[in-house]
Amino acid sequence: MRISDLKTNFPTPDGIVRAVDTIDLSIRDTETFGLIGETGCGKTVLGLTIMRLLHPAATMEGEIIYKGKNLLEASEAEMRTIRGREIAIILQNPTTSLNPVMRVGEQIAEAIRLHQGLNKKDAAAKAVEMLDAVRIPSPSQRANEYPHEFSGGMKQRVMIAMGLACNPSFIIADEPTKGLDVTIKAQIVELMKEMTERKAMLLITHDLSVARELCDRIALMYAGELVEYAPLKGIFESPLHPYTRGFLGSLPERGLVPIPGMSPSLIDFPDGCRFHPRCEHATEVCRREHPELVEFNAGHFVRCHHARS
Amino acid sequence: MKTHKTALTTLVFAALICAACMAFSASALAGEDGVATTDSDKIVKSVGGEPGKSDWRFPAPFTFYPRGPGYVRMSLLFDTLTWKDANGVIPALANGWKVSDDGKTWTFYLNTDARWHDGEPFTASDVKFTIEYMQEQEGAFKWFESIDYIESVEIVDDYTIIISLNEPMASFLVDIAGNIPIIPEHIWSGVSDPSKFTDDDAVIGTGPMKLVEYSSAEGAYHYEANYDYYNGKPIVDEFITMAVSNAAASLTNGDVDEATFWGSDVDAVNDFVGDDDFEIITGPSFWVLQIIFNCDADKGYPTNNVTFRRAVAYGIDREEIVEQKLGGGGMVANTGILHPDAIWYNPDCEGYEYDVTAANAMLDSLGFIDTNSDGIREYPAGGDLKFTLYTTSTYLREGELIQAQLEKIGIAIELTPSDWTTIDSYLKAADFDMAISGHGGIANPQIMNLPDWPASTYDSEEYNSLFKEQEVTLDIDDRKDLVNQLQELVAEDLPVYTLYHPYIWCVFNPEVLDTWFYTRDGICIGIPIELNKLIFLARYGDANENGKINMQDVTAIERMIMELDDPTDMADANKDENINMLDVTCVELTILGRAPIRCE
Amino acid sequence: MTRMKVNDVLGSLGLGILAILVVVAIFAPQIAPYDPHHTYKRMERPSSEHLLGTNDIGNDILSEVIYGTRVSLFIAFMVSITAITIGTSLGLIAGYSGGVAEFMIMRIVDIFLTIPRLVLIIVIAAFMPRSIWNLIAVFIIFGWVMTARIVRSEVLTLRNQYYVESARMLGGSNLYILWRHILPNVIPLVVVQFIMEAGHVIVAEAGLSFLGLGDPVARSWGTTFHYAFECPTLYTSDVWMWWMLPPGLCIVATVLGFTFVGYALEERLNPKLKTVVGMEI
Amino acid sequence: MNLINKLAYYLVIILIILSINFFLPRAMPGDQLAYLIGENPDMPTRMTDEEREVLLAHYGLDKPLSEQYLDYLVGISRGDLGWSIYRSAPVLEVILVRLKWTMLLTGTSTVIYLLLGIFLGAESAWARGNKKDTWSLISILTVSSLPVFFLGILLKIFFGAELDIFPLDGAKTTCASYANPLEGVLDILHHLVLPAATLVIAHIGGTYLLMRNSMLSVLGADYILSARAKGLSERYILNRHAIKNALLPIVTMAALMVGFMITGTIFVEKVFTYPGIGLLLYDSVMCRDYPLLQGLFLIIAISVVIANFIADMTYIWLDPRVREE
Repeated sequence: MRISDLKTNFPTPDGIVRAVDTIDLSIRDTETFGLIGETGCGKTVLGLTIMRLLHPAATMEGEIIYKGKNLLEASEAEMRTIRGREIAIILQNPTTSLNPVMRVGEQIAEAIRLHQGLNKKDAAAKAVEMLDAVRIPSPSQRANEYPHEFSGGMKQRVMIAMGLACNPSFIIADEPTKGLDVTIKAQIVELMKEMTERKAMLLITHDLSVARELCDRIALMYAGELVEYAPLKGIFESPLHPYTRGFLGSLPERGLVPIPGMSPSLIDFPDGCRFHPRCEHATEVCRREHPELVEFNAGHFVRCHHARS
Repeated sequence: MKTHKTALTTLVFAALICAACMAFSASALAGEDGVATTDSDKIVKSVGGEPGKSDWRFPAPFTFYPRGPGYVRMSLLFDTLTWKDANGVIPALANGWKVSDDGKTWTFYLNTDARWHDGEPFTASDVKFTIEYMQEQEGAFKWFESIDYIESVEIVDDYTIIISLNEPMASFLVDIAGNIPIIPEHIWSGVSDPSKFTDDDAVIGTGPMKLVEYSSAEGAYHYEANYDYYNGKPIVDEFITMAVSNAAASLTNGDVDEATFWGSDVDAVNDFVGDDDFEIITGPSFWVLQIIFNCDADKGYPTNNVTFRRAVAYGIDREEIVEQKLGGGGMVANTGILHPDAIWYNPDCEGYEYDVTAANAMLDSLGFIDTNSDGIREYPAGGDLKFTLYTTSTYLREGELIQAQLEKIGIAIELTPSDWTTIDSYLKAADFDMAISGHGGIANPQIMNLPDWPASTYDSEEYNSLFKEQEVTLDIDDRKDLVNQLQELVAEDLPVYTLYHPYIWCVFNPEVLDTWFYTRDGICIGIPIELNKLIFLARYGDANENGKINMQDVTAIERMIMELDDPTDMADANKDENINMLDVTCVELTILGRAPIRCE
Repeated sequence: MTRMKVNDVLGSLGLGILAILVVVAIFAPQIAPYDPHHTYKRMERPSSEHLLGTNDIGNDILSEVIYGTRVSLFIAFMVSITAITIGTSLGLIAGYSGGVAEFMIMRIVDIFLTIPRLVLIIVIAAFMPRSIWNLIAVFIIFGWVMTARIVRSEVLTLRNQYYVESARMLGGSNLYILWRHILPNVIPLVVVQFIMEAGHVIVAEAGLSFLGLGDPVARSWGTTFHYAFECPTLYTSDVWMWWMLPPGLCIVATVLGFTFVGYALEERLNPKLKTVVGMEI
Repeated sequence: MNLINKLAYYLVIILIILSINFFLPRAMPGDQLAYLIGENPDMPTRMTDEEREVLLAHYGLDKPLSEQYLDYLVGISRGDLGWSIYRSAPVLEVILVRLKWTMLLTGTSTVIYLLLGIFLGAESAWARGNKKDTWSLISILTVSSLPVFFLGILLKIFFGAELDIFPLDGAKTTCASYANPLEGVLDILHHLVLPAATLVIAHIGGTYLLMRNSMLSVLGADYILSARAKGLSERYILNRHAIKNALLPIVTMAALMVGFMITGTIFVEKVFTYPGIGLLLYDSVMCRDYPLLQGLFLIIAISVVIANFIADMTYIWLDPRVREE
């Protein structure tokens, strides 16, 4: 998958929200690509843009090439054959993302019926299989239960089963570990690792520890644009961007040092570098000029005027 | 777009299913079929009243609603000994009668052809049974309880009967003989609680109509003709009287063929004037609206003062009320209560023509002066001259007009709408100032028992003795004199002040039936309704069998005598089984309003 | 974007209608061409003299409708202000004190909400003498219920808010907390309820008067409508146009005014809160 | 609240309604006797104290209040709603004759207005923000502010009197005799159109707005996004995921709507002289037929309670979350 020059905008009464602003990246066939950023930086929007699941009022520019096809130009009908079958998304908040009045098994089976043309019975059996695969105990019984009967971790497993039901080759996982306690989180991470071994995955998270477990490459997103993007090692061992460094610094083992300030609104960006109001290294040029994303090392891109220093 | 189309299809489908369900349940409701009819049947539909006011209950003699319309609906099924037409009393189950000189013994000669609807013959024993049954079941027959006057009934032979009275009764021929529906002994002898007896058998009478269906919910009565009727030939096959919310609209679009209007309905009636599709006949309503004063000696001050009552009478512009409320659809009432079209009417009662000056002078003389110039007079002891005027919501408009008028002579009125039960209890307890109320029956002097109702606070010995005297006075002129005195006394004393008599109209489609008429002094004891069973009949003498006896019938009989036309059943006016000049004479006498009553 | 605009337009439209009605009600004697009780030639068609003709006893219909505004608005105002006060107080008590009081109040509320109120009002009206005050009393008896319920649930959420908690910890008396911290937050809801209730009462009063259960002496729009409905030529002539339509449209306009204002206020004050719009008639 | 609690709660409500019914006439100022037996055309216009005593005894009104109350409850439990002196018939019988018409009228219009309101509301929410949505919102707000009686009369004047395409009054042609059942059905449907249309138009607003709001919030829900992400079609999502969730608030309001509906029926039946229990209620008010009035109130209140109960059950059936508890 190759994304180039992608821009996603929303009109709102207060102005145009530029949620995704000129993003270029490519994800290889079996790699797991982590997209990391604070809440409200536009990372979920990127996921939804790929799936073309945004509000009709949203405008998208650029290209998302998947298997030789530009998804932004695909018709709605084409997209429906791609969603769930080719590209699946595991949405955040399993509690609200599962239909409360539909049996869990059916929520998995409906996609199977649709994409794999199985009949009701076989699809139901396949759904049970999926539940089993995500390690839900007594899956055939639980398939007939409703979401509220599942615990948070179990729901997340259901979400994973739902996403993987039709064996998609590309998976977008949006905050799969949000709101889970540490042990459950570890189990889910383990499960994800196992389930997506041979697939391409875009992992959207603000949790670096999860990213470290799962990802091959990581990109950091700030205020709608990518600020740094490199293989796992590059990010953790030699972070270039002050934002990345700040982000790493907020990890528990590094002392939980928060980044000062607030992320800007996606409507009204500061001139120059978007991070400069929060950056301790900011200089005059940062206030004036918007830095470009440049390749600093092989495969290690960064958007900072002072990356070298 | 596509989703919309599917949605639309779904909706249409749902609507279809829905319609099917409706149709199914509707078919369940449509199950109650009436009689099978053919196109040639003549069906007459008439407005029986407004919805909610047209259920006059099951039309059997002991269950009908004891008001005029209830009686009339029963009377289509049950005959009485005598009946009335446009000219007065005529024979019914009794062909003729005679009365002894003391007025206490009445002999009736009964019709030998009359049969009950179930085919059983009618005989004298049915009459005896009826009267004795009603005396036995005291209070079961609720219409004009005068049966107590009868001392005994004696069968002479199957078709002759003698009724003896306790004391002479001036109005016997109408109030009893023309009132009590004769019921079949073979059915009712086994009925112990007549007020609950509503089987099919309960409506078997001798009348010109048979009951097909009675619907309490719709206030509808469906009759079919009794082709075996003894006293004429039905000219309609079915008759339906039903409730409609707006008679003018239903008449106009042909839902009904006849409707009654009265009083302020004049606007609707005027719309039919000049409409060729409809004919209008006007009748006397025998109905009066009046103000009742509290005449109680203790609680009624100042309305117990006759001068004050006269002042109020002068202060009320009855002409204006007739004009504004009725739109001219009525007349200023006889202050003596009885209707000008009634034979008992006294034209010489004091009229109290609107006279503010006279009213003011009278009030001044009583010491009610407007001392603080607020437009309202004060009592000599102080306090506004202010009264409560009770009325039912039906007569609020009249109340509003009176309120405005009395204000001009310095009397303040607080208009208090209430229901009749409550007002009645106030009247009985003498706990009121004035009240507006209306009633019918004012062709019959018996209605003038004012101290009984509604003026229960009026206590005049002179009045009471006059009333009692007229009740037993047989000589019509003597009685009339007494009734005249009663009326003058009311006009003078004003326990009630009459306001107006509304007009009543019958608007009908003559294409369907054109025999509607108003009965002389009202049906039976004075019901001012056009639904006299005679409208459905071609009677003997009605040679062309069109329901009307007029000069055309004379010509018709003459042509039959000359054998120019074939004789008809009804051409035999005197029922002697010959068609000859006697029948012509008989018809001519009928037209002149002097139908021969066979007295032997 | 359009949504907000629509709300504003509806809101100001509603306010405009209500303002006109209030002005008409206050200045009825100046605006009405005639005394509504004075009689002229009856059943006149509209003319330059009588713009809406005259009624069955010759009153000028236009004047009657103008004076009717007074009656209808008076009833609506009296009922709403009292019912809302009662409802708010009971809602505050139930929500804030909890316990037996809350249980009792809320059960009564449940029962009142279960029984169709206009049916019960009709039944009660059948037993009572027809007067405007009785009518107001009956409406008040049923009018407080919804307010009490809404206020109570709002109080329940407010009660646990930080500032209320802290005020309580600082030793604020209950009355003080209710008055200073809770009431001001409840007021917007109460205003919406007031508006809604007034609309309901206008329609309910008109409905009762139409059935002949109102106070027939006080000529509200419903009463005028009632007499027009009784007119024998209602369906066979054009009288409905000038006799029935004006009071009917006045009722509709008033209700619309209240609905629009209520809807706009509701969207603005509390977009999450949705009540069923629509009247019980 | 579990089922037993619910049932107990409704029993209490019914008991309270019964009590209101019992105490109302006894608490009102005025003549108790008149209130309890209604206007009686047979009653002598003047009653002596003795006659009064006899009547009071006849109706058991001379007993202590508690005993009367007990008698009353026992009577009700036997299905004895009393005797209408005005109509000279048992109250229950009078009501049952009329009930079928009201059921046909309200049943038909409820089904139509619910379907139509749900459909339009869902459509409007689907097209949120569009001109179409705005206009249907405004027009439906406007239409629903028409009082039922006003709307009914306007329809009656236009379609009944002016155009003369629908009958003015009644539920069927009075005393008509039909050649075949189909004719009868058509006649009844013909009479049903205007009253049902009035009820539908007058009540559609509530359902529409509720459905629109509820649908709007459902459409924004995560599980809808989740369903889209599965590649499901819009129509499938609407039918299988959105509708059921969006219906939940409608079911909650259903009981309240039944109350509205009954009120509306009184007016519609009055305007169109539809011989159901609404018109009967009106008539019994006008005739001061208090026993019948009370019987009607009881029947209506109990049907509303039953409707509440059914709504609760439906909610439980629709929402598994509630079912568990």
